[in-house]
Amino acid sequence: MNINEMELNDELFEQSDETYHQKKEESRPASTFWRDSWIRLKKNKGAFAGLICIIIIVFLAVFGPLMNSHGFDDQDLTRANLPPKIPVIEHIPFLGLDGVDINGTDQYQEKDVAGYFWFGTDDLGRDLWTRIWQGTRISLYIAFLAAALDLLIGVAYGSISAYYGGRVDNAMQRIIEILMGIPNLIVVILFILVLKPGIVSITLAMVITGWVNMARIVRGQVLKLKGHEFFLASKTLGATDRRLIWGHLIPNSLGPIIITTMFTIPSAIFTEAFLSFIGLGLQPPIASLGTIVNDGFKLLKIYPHMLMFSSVIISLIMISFNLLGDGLRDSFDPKMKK
Amino acid sequence: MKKYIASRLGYMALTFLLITTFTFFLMQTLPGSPFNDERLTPEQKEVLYERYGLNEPMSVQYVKYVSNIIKGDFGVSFQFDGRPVTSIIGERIGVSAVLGAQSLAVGTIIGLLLGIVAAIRHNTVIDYGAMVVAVLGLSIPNFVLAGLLQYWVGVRLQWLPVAFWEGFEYSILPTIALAAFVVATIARFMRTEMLEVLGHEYMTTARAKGVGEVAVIFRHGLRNAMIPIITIMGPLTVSLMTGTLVVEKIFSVPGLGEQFVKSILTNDYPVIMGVTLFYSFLFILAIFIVDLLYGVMDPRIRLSGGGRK
Amino acid sequence: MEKILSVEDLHISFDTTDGEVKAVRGVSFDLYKGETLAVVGESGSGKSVMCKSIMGLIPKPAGKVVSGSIWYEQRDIANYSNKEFMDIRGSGISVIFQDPMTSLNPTMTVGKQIREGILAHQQLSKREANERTVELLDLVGINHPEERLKQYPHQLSGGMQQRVVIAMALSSNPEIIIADEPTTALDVTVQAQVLDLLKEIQRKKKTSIIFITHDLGVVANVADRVAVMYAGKIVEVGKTNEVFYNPQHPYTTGLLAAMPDLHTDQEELEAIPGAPPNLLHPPKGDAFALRNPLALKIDFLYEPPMFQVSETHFAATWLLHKKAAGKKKGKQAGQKLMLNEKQSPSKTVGKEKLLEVNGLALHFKSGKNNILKAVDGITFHIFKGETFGLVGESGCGKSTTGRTLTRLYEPTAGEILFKGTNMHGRHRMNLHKDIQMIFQDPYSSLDPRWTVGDIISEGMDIYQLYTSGQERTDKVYELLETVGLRKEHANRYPHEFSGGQRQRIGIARALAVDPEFIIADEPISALDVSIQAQIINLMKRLQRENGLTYLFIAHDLSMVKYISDRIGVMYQGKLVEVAESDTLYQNPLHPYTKTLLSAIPVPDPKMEKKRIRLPKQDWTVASADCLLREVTKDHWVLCNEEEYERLTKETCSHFI
Amino acid sequence: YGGDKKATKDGKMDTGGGEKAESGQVLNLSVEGEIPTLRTNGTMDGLSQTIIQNIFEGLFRLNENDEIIEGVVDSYEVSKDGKKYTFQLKEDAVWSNGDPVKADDFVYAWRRNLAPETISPHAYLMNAVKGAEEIQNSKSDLYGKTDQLGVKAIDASTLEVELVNSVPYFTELLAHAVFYPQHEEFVESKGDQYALEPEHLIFNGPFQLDSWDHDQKWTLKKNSSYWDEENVKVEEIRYNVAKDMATSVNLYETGAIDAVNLSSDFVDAYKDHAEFTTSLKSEVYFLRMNQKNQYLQNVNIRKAIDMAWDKEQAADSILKNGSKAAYWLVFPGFVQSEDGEDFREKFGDLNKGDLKEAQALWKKGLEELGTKDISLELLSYDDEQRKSIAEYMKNQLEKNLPGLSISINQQPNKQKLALEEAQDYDLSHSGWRNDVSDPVEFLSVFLSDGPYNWQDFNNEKYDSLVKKAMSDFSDIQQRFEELQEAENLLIGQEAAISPMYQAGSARLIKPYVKGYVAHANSTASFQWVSVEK
Ligand SMILES: Nc1ncnc2c1ncn2[C@@H]1O[C@H](COP(=O)(O)OP(=O)(O)OP(=O)(O)O)[C@@H](O)[C@H]1O
Ligand SMILES: Nc1ncnc2c1ncn2[C@@H]1O[C@H](COP(=O)(O)OP(=O)(O)OP(=O)(O)O)[C@@H](O)[C@H]1O
Ligand SMILES: [Mg+2]
Ligand SMILES: [Mg+2]
Repeated sequence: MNINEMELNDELFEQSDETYHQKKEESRPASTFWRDSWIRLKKNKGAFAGLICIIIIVFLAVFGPLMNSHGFDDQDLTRANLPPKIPVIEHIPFLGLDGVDINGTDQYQEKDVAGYFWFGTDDLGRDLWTRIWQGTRISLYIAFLAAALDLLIGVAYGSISAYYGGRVDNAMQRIIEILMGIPNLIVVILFILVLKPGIVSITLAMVITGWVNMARIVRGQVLKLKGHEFFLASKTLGATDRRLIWGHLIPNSLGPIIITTMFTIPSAIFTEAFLSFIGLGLQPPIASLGTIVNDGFKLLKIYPHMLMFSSVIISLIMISFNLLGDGLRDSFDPKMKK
Repeated sequence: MKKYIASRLGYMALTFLLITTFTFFLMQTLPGSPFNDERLTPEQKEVLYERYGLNEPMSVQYVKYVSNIIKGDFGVSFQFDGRPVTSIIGERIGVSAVLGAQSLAVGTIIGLLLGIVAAIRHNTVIDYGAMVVAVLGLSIPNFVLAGLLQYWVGVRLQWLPVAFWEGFEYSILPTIALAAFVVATIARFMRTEMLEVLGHEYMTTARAKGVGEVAVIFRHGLRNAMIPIITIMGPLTVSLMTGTLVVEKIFSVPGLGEQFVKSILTNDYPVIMGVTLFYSFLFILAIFIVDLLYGVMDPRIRLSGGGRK
Repeated sequence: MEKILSVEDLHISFDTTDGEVKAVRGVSFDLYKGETLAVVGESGSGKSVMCKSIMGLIPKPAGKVVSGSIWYEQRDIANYSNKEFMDIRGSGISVIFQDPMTSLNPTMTVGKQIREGILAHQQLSKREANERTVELLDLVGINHPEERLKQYPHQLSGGMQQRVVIAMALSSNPEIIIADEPTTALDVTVQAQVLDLLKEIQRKKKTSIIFITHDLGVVANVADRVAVMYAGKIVEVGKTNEVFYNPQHPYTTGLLAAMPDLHTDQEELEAIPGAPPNLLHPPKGDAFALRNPLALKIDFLYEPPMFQVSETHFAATWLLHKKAAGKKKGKQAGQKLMLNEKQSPSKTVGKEKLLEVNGLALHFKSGKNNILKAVDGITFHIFKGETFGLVGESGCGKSTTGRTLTRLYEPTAGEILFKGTNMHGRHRMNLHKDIQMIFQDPYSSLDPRWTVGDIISEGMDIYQLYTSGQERTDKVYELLETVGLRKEHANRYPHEFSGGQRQRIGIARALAVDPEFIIADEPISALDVSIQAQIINLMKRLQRENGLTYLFIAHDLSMVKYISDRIGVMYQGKLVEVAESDTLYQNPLHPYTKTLLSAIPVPDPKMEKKRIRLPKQDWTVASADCLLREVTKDHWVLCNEEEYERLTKETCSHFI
Repeated sequence: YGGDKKATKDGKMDTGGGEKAESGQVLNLSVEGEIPTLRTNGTMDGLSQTIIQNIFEGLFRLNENDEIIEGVVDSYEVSKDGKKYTFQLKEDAVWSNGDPVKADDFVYAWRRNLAPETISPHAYLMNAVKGAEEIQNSKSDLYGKTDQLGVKAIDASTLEVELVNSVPYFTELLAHAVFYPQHEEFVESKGDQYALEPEHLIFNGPFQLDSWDHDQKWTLKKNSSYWDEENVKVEEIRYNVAKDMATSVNLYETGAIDAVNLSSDFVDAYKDHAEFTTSLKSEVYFLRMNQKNQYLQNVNIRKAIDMAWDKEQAADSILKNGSKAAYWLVFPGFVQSEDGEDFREKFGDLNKGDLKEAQALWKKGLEELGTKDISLELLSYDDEQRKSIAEYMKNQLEKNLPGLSISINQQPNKQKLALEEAQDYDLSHSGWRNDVSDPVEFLSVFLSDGPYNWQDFNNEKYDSLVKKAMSDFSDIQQRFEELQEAENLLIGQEAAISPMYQAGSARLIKPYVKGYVAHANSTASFQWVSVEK
């Protein structure tokens, strides 16, 4: 008893006039699910860092090649395999961006090259900065393509299959089973060989196989959601199939959809890199990050710069997508903290 | 139950047949023939086509092929001098299986532990650390990882052999290179699942009985958290067991993955078909086993078809 | 009496991303040997947290005991580590959780789960442990325990599952059993059995039980003493009779008033306005003050101490302070604890049949040859403007009936006439406009990703009921106000609301398309006691104002009786009895109805003590000559010719 | 570890080469893949041929200077007209089961090479032998009648061969595996299984195949019954399959293998290394210009393309493995005339014009075609090294020849060959390797009716010159000159192809390995190797 009896004057025991009222809640501006999600995303530091990183990478992929005077296929064998050298930063010794190779000789002097190659040059004397960003374009294209396929075909297929159920579902599942039963590799390689190797074939091969996993995940999710009462509620309101799918089922499957996409993107980028590893990638002189990493890898011992920049960028892309994906999943969930 | 298995097996056979058909005709669209060679004259090729029945109409070849595989005859390889496809697969599958099993075991165990620890220490440094490992595992192309391992551990430090397949120590580096991806995948899934399972009341109930924390996590939590993970384990196992070209190539492991790509590149039709069918068979089987395992792991899932009452 | 557990000024908080949740805010009580202490209170009032802390089961590191002590066997166990708790858990104190399904590990046989508890404390061989398990299962009344041992939880019925959980709790002879809402998930009939079982065990073993529940009927049945919790505090504690017949705290009073008993006949229930406070920011002073129409000024300033009413009866409200004594009385007369609801026209029930259901059946295919007859040929009608109640045990087909009426399922057989026309002939869109549904679970019936405004206007969007965006918004605001919410809520998401508010949103959604007929599928069973009455009042008001017709599905029989004009009792897919609600309660004819009614717990300790429960048994309802026959006027019973004869005779004599 | 267990069972557990065998010298090598075949009538690549020539022996074999030396033959006579050869076999030449190598073994093997069901891809090499061509020709009366082949066993150790023409390089041909003997009884007894496993093989060369884990590793052991056994120093040659170049280099660095071939990627890292050597191979790469393409029908366009790129830089700065820029098909040092004049001396480098000349030709060609822009597809191999070459060419040609645009189509070898054969390409990076030292080897490829003339080159004069050289050996000097002229016609005048480079190979080899003989045809002989650690 920590209240002094003496202090309790009679007045305190007057009837209070306060009746029950709901707590004053400030009115919130009208908003949509998507706008709210964006607000939540902005507050998620990791995801936002990932997003910024992706934006920077996309920006560099678009404008990077224009930032210096070297074309992406400008060859000059007299300046092959130059280490990186960046103006101003070249004077900071420990960064190693001063044109000196691993044996300590200044290759720019040795080969009598004037000018700067920010990321160095490759075996044909092409500017790596330009090539790497050019390659990033391709890898990002692959990434976005994979994501788009997942989202367009995979989501549609999975949700239709689960939504209509019964025979439709059964038939659609058989098709998926067959597509999964055939090794992905054989489909991709066959496609690339039947059509010529190149970005179009890779794209088509991915169209055939890339979305299968997503379709399965979405199907499972939709089957689950179909039992939820809000879905039934919407149905009793007389909602159309389209409304039910796009209004309720898909938005509520966003979590698993995003997570699956986050697994698809790296695997698409790596599939492309893998194709270059077996010599079936893009048609030269076009390069992707994967091919550059692969090429640079062989020269690791003498020209580490070739591997370094490209692999750092490829990993950065992956990490950013992962961070962004996790953040997106959270931000699409209104229950997550504001 | 028996009825269920029987009907499943029926479906599996049908899927398998469809895959066979699909692959067979897809393969025929490959440009070139197995006997493209600078030194073979058209007449000689003709003789070879004749010998292997390649100049018959596609449908005849298909029917022959299917009836042969029913008899267990998968044909002979073109690139390896008429060696039977079964023996080519047989020689290599063992190696791929050992390597796959090792990396799967190592990867799963580490992945599970990592995921569990991350879940238990949710939102702590340990959790973040585990997830960084997982993201890195997914971010580094595996040929880079394999190459770096080979160079640093094999050449620089000389701790382990650089390549080949001669004994346990030779399998360590390729195992690590393959397991990285498994660790990353499993850890991520495990963390999510474990977090969910930890919130379940039966975990609290188990603790309330006075059972130790470790026993609670492993006896009650793990099994329940594993159920969703089993789904990804099926395909993962098949792809690991049937060989992974990059790691096999870099560490000179005589596995199936390398062989597969090579057979496609050399139009070695019987080997392409053989390996595809083998793979598909394993895959279909794996899915089937996963479904059965599901039932074992989670008694709530009654196999539909309902023989079991 | 011997004090066996003593909790002193316990404070427990959780660190969450939103801040510190003060779940328990200074709780003190004693537990005596062999007694049952009931803890009642609404969801979130801290009941579970308090009890979990006694066993050291608060999830760490988020939760922690901030201060206070828990004395057990002369030790303060409040801050014991997990390890130290291990010998107390199970052997000293054990726990039975709310939902048997979730508290059993689905992937382990029940035998193993029980054995695990035994082996954790006793040095027994596996065989001995097995024998002991069988013994325990036998004790809790499970037949063929040897076979059940090898089964998995899902292979048992809910009642059996709860018995298993109880067996688990008993496995190492605890002195104290904490039963955290052990019957909330069960059917009334099963609930009655479990309660009897607990009492039986207590009698045999002299165990002390802390019984957590929010059902005052159950409390009246089992408790020796009652503690009422509100917002993390115990606000009143005393002998069961004292609390029930002489409640001191206004919250207790409100709770008791909000429960309709079988004899209530008021137009409106006495609901406690508002919702419990948010424990993230517990209010200063008395947490109940805001909802208390009798609140004193001091309530908003200081927390009330415990005032002693009698030797065993304490309550924490300033109303008991001597200075407040006089004022309390004057104000209470005629005071209704209600939202400022306007008096509206009284309801009119026509004799026009709005809905006629003839031989409706719905069969689910489960597997190839298994047909589950969820609804198996039922016939009834509903008059315009009336409320038709549908009761029955879980799984008897109530929801399926409701869903078939909204055409979520296509009926296997039978016809449904709405306003005299067959529903199959009607255009689907029009039908949906006329018949709407309110769902059981306010959490899952609202799409978590839609704002409330969008949820409510979904139907309007579908039918293009407005011409401009402004009109749409206005209509949403109007509906929100109709159901007692505010305009500002339109831009929020469902998770930002309490259960009661969510159910209001669900109702607003149903109303948005101006339906004539609403099917309410257990609309209140997921809600807090104090909120239930609000929703029921709201539904009744809407009926009066808009002339709505309800099909009210529930298992809470007292609520059903209160709201319904006529009631149908369902059993295994069949309607076994249909009658006016009073008739049904006074003169149940079908044996199943009788059992059901005998199992309803009433919030009246004296009555509860006297009650005779009829044992649960199985009735065949599927035989061919069993038909629904009109025994007396408007009283239909499912029976065969012979029974019919008997019943008509009996009732006649009864009435004469 | 399938392989592991097997090795232990045989009591030959080894660790990939680090350890030495208990006695004697061991050479550790790695190769990129499985031995495709050990049948002497099979499709032979460098590896098969290397193994075959070390475990078998024909009448002749190549020495370290790629000259022929006697193998199984003891002595031989040639008839005056040069059309009949009589070989006396060594008496101590025996099969590994102790049976002597008999003249019949040759007859059996040679007939087998031509029989339709066992026909060898290299059967055309036997065309010099009487009847061989007809036996292969399905339209001929002799088709499949192998007993009509002009080869006879006079007695057990005397072999008589009749030729169609007096081919001067016939003995050189005999060093090729297709002319090796086969043990009839053994081969027949094994049937389909022959040469698939070590136990299904019988040897007569300096080594025998001791174990063979397919696609993984195999071991050659010194053959103690080989007639020249005492001069074979190395006891064992262990092969391991390492499919990745970087892996092989790493293996070499750790000493697990004793020699490694370097692709150009690795040359920079090792070019100053003491163990680094390069050598030239008898392989010439050239650009096929498909004359089905309307633009490439124009000779000026073709010439411009041939001249417009820097072949030297490609060889020196991209390939870096000792390859040599080529302006010809018959490489220097390949053949000499009877008076010792090199084939190249007369015409030297063909079409070695400068850029200006190329551009002038290009302009002229475009005018003739009445077009400004030409786009062509360059078909190329899928490996790194040749990918760089393709990229370089594209860049050079596009830069130097305004209006030209090139797209690269990289394909795996089989698919590339299929495209070439179907003439579904415009430009193609292609190559040819000789079997014997005769210019016809290279030049016959481009005969208008030749099976490999995949660029639709059609020139009567060329055809007549080359065809004459293939059958008429009466005047060797004249033949020599006519071939020189033909080559000049093909490249210098018609620019039917654009020669690119003569392939070289870069190799690291441990200093303790002596006497390692790498032949220009990408094979190696081990019988002179010694490992002196
Ligand atoms: N792990 C936790 N983390 C954060 N807050 C928690 C946690 N557990 C409980 N709480 C909070 O503590 C308060 C009391 O919860 P508790 O579970 O004790 O309620 P209860 O009275 O048992 O309700 P119910 O009838 O719903 O079971 C609630 O506000 C709840 O949100
Ligand atoms: N979609 C469905 N598929 C198969 N069986 C179903 C389906 N829906 C319900 N059932 C089964 O039909 C029977 C009746 O279910 P219903 O939901 O109508 O019961 P209920 O009376 O509403 O029970 P509760 O009180 O638990 O809500 C149950 O046995 C249930 O398992
Ligand atoms: Mg609780
Ligand atoms: Mg229901």
